[in-house]
Amino acid sequence: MVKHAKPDLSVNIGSLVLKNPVMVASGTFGYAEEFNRLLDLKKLGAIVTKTITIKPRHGNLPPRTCETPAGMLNSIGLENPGIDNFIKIKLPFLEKLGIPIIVSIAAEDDPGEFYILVGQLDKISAVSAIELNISCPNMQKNILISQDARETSALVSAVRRLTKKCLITKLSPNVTSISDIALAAQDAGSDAVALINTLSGMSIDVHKCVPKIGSWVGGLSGPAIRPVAVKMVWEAYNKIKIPIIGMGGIMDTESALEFFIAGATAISVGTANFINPGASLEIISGLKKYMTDNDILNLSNITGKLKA
Amino acid sequence: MVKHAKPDLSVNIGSLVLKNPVMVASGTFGYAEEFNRLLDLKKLGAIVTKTITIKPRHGNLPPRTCETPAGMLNSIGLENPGIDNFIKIKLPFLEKLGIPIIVSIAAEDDPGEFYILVGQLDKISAVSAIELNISCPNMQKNILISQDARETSALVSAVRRLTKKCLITKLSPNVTSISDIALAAQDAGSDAVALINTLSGMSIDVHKCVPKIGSWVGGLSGPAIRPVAVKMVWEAYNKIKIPIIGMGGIMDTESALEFFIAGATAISVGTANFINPGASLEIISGLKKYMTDNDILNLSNITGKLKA
Amino acid sequence: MEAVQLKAKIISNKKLKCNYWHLEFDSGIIAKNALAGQFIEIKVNNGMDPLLRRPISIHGVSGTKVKLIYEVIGRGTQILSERKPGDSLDVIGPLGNGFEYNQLTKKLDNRKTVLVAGGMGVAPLVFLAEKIKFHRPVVLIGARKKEQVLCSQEFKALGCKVVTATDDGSLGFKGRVTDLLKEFLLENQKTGKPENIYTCGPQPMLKTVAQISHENNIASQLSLETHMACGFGACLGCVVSTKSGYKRVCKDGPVFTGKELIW
Amino acid sequence: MEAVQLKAKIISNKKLKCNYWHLEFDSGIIAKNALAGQFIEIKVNNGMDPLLRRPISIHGVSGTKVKLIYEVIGRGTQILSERKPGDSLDVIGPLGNGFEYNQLTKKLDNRKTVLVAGGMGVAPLVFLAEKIKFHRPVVLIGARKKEQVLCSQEFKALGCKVVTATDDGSLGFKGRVTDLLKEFLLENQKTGKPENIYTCGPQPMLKTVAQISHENNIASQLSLETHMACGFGACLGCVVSTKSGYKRVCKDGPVFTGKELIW
Ligand SMILES: Cc1cc2nc3c(=O)[nH]c(=O)nc-3n(C[C@H](O)[C@H](O)[C@H](O)COP(=O)(O)OP(=O)(O)OC[C@H]3O[C@@H](n4cnc5c(N)ncnc54)[C@H](O)[C@@H]3O)c2cc1C
Ligand SMILES: Cc1cc2nc3c(=O)[nH]c(=O)nc-3n(C[C@H](O)[C@H](O)[C@H](O)COP(=O)(O)OP(=O)(O)OC[C@H]3O[C@@H](n4cnc5c(N)ncnc54)[C@H](O)[C@@H]3O)c2cc1C
Ligand SMILES: Cc1cc2nc3c(=O)[nH]c(=O)nc-3n(C[C@H](O)[C@H](O)[C@H](O)COP(=O)(O)O)c2cc1C
Ligand SMILES: Cc1cc2nc3c(=O)[nH]c(=O)nc-3n(C[C@H](O)[C@H](O)[C@H](O)COP(=O)(O)O)c2cc1C
Ligand code: FES
Ligand code: FES
Repeated sequence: MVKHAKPDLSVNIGSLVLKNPVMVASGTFGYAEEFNRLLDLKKLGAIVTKTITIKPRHGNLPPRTCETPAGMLNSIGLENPGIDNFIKIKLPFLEKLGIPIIVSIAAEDDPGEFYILVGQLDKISAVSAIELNISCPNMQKNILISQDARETSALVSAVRRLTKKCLITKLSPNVTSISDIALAAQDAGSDAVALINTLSGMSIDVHKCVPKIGSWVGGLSGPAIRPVAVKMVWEAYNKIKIPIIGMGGIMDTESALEFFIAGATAISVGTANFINPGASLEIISGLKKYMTDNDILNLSNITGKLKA
Repeated sequence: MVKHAKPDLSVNIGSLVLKNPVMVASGTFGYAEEFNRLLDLKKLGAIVTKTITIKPRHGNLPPRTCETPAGMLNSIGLENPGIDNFIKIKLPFLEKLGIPIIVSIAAEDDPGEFYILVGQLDKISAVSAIELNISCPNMQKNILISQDARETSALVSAVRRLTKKCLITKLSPNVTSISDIALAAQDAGSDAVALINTLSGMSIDVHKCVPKIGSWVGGLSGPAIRPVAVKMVWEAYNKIKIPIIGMGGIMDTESALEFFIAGATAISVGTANFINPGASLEIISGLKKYMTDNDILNLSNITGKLKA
Repeated sequence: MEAVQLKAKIISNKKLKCNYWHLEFDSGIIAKNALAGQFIEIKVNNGMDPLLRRPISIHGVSGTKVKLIYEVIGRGTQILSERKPGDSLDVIGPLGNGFEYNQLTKKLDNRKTVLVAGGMGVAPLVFLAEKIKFHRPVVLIGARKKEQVLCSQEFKALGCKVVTATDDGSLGFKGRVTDLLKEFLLENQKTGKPENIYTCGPQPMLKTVAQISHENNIASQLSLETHMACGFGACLGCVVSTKSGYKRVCKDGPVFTGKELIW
Repeated sequence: MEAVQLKAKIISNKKLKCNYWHLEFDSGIIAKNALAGQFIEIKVNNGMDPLLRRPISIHGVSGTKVKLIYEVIGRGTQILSERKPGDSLDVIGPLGNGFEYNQLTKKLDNRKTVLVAGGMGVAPLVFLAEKIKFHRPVVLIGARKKEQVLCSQEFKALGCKVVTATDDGSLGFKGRVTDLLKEFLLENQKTGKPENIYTCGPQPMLKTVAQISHENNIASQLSLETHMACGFGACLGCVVSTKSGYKRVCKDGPVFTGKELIW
């Protein structure tokens, strides 16, 4: 038997080098503290924080989550302690882990808030990358930035001027054409796109005639949305050149592989963290095994390798 | 104890009166023949046929279906015998059932085909209503008519001039704003909108690196998509006045009720027909029971009754 | 103790009566560290429907055994009831903060502590009663009807005084357990009012117990239930309004004092 | 007979060997009407994962009993294997068209009929063998290894001549069952070639059997498997290419003649 070379799981996202391509998705991992005893955090490819705003946010009216067939709805409403508290209270723990920390940020009212946030984060070495969450469906807005190619382009180019850090733009699946928006983000200078955020959804308690979550409409996540997410990654991959961070219903190695084959350079584990906190580490081992079994030395040899 | 009045399940869709609001969705019920011994077809509110085109269509390359978490992908590709064969071979059986028959139609290449189809169907008394399928994701087109408000408007107004029959426009959920498209259909003279058609999706066999269905991309249906569908019905209900025929993952009475409460006047059972051919009749009984238990005399008292 | 995720072997899983079930699983580490009022999160099967874990209170421990009682109310608990002894159960626990009872005076605190349980709310209170049995708490159990009164023998075996209330009067006091509580407080006005009320049960009951406690100036601790996606503090989904803002029931609770909650 | 949907009681559900299981359920109406080559569609549990029914061939009937054999290969069959006697099983059947065997001459047709089974493909062929046992068919069974050879006793009990082929040679002929078929045809050149070949198994095997039958000018009937969403002709999902266009495996098949199929 031939001795197999050790598969190389490292990937590049812009200037950022990840030792493996498995991240945890914004809003599904808090600021990592809660997972401290449930898995070895240092093994993760990167951690994306819960989205941060300038001011602390209390978040939406409960109930904030409900279960749906093979999925869940959430309307957390970006509850977060605000950037200053984040830096003071949450970042030190994350920094100590020694793995890339990607800070997700959002504006509450005015896109200009992004500039302030980026300005502040740009100076902090513990911040490896910034993810622009322009796709949160829980802000009771009529239209999201990432639902409009021009607005996406305007925001990303403005932010691009403010930082040399790796910039990731997180996109909404609630659009007619994901590739148009991904292209706008790329052309405006984003280093990568992350997709997908949650699908807009609603669930009703038919006995009380009330919505099951307090804010009526929430974001659908989990395995139910995986086919939609895989298709969007594939569609974007055919149109853009920057790396794609794929997510949406990844539960295990097999579902993670779907995203790589469709065109993702890295993946994020979201809802699965709630159900199986060990999922991300299981996927890292699973990817290694898949690569070894199939004689794949480099992960980039899988990305986009979908064939007829 | 008070004696309850018999609940009235009848609803109006434009000029069309249904004895109950439970239809079966296009493409999930063939031309009803296959279900003949599995349920009492005469009890259905209406039957929507598999979508018909002018010429016979062979449909897409197999495999054409695959299972996904709480859902399925399909890429049948509108296999159908063509309008003439439909009228000759399939319609007689349907006509004999004595319930409203809604014929779903689509154009293969040119929107003009709709005019020919409508012209032909307009003359047939056995056809109770016409459903414009401008949302089939399995036609390998770049953009669907129902993904563009202006095109939707143009098509519906053109067709409107050709028939006085009840006209239903079936919409795609793969859009940034479903209510914009629903509004366009209404303003162009559609008697009702049917939503949702399937979500665009993809599933990959990671061992072979091939898509699980022959046409790569297919339409996602089943309970997985229900929260998306309910939300779209609710969103459209808040913007339009014409009746909404709600569908997407309806499996039983409870899930059907979600659609009524969100704003549907009638509902269609789709994927559930494959799993439980009796589902539609169970829902009819279930609705009666719900109305009796809750002292609701008329179904319109449920439609859109979502409250905080 | 931080929670752990593990596969535990089911020792027994039996129907008690009506839709109530009793399950025991084997986990030395959870049994050793469990506090009264804490809960575990169970993945009832290994499919994607139901997707989320189900939170169930720790009803008691003995040796390496962890005991639960649960009501079959939906698909999740239905599937749980079909699991067989010997099966392995995917659990995370122990989770949340337990009841606080260090404030109970060291001397015999006879009848000064009242436990108010509504329906399945008995589950964590039996575990609590065991921990504070020295004080011989009074337990008020409420249920719709006689058949649904749970665990009164267990409480009695621990030396508690048990009084029951049923909506239909089929056992004990006829009416709500909160009315029973009011009556109990009236009756005991002379002998000295209770100092601590611990309660678990449906939301409206908890609210009334909190009110009564407040009016009577008695400290209260309430174990809450809200919909949980994770159960360990990560999703921010399970929050409840408190005087210091939203708090996570799973991580900052499930036990809260009557004082801090806003209804 | 048109198919019916019903809840049937599971009589037994036992492991045969390896991952192969044997299930019997009670349904007089299906048992009475079942033809060899037909199948049933099973909802393995009542949740939404897995969502779709699973098609399984009818392996045999006896009285009101319907017998199946199946291999546990994924979640659906795994869950099926966990179902217990006494449980009720949601089935639709009998579905599809069975094998055609009226053309077999009335006189003893000794050894003129060959059944070629690959792996689980034995399932419907045992039922067929029972129907045509008068003709004493020859059965060629292929499997990867000895342990995976199924039903040879059943065939023998019906008076069939059984020859096995295993990929690793652990039982019978070493090699593919299609190579065994070729050899068999060569050997029997003088005694007169077979007139009918019936086959069921993996797609590549079926293709080769069809080719061999064609080359030798022998009529063949193949039972196909494709992914099915409904199983009764409604979704148009399960099609296969034939000389007269796409045909539904579930409704127009699952049995097709070698002649009509396009590979
Ligand atoms: C901290 C805590 C401790 C609990 N302890 C017990 C116990 O010891 N015994 C017991 O029988 N029950 C207990 N419950 C309630 C139990 O979690 C629910 O009855 C159970 O989740 C219902 O699941 P289901 O799938 O059967 O019902 P479904 O109604 O089908 O569940 C649908 C969804 O709603 C959630 N849900 C339903 N009811 C509740 C509820 N009361 N609280 C929170 N989520 C709910 C489910 O988790 C699920 O996500 C506890 C709940 C919490 C939060
Ligand atoms: C007409 C017919 C008769 C059959 N008879 C038998 C039988 O007697 N014994 C037996 O063991 N198997 C039989 N099969 C195959 C059986 O249906 C599959 O093994 C089973 O569906 C696998 O389900 P799963 O959830 O365990 O596997 P998974 O791989 O998890 O299933 C995923 C999806 O693929 C489908 N699928 C997987 N394999 C097949 C297959 N070979 N054919 C069709 N669909 C498949 C499943 O139905 C499901 O929708 C038959 C198939 C057909 C079409
Ligand atoms: C409870 C919850 C909270 C979330 N919060 C955020 C958030 O703050 N910012 C963000 O960009 N995405 C957020 N998301 C979206 C996830 O990061 C991810 O894009 C989505 O859930 C799809 O992946 P999944 O199906 O694996 O969960 C949240 C998702 C969930 C379930
Ligand atoms: C196999 C299959 C075929 C379908 N064919 C059609 C079609 O021909 N025309 C159409 O308008 N919709 C078609 N649909 C969409 C359904 O009518 C329905 O809009 C969709 O499946 C959502 O409902 P469901 O989740 O209840 O299935 C098809 C759906 C499936 C699953
Ligand atoms: S359930 Fe996730 S934070 Fe409480
Ligand atoms: S499986 Fe639906 S037509 Fe064959």
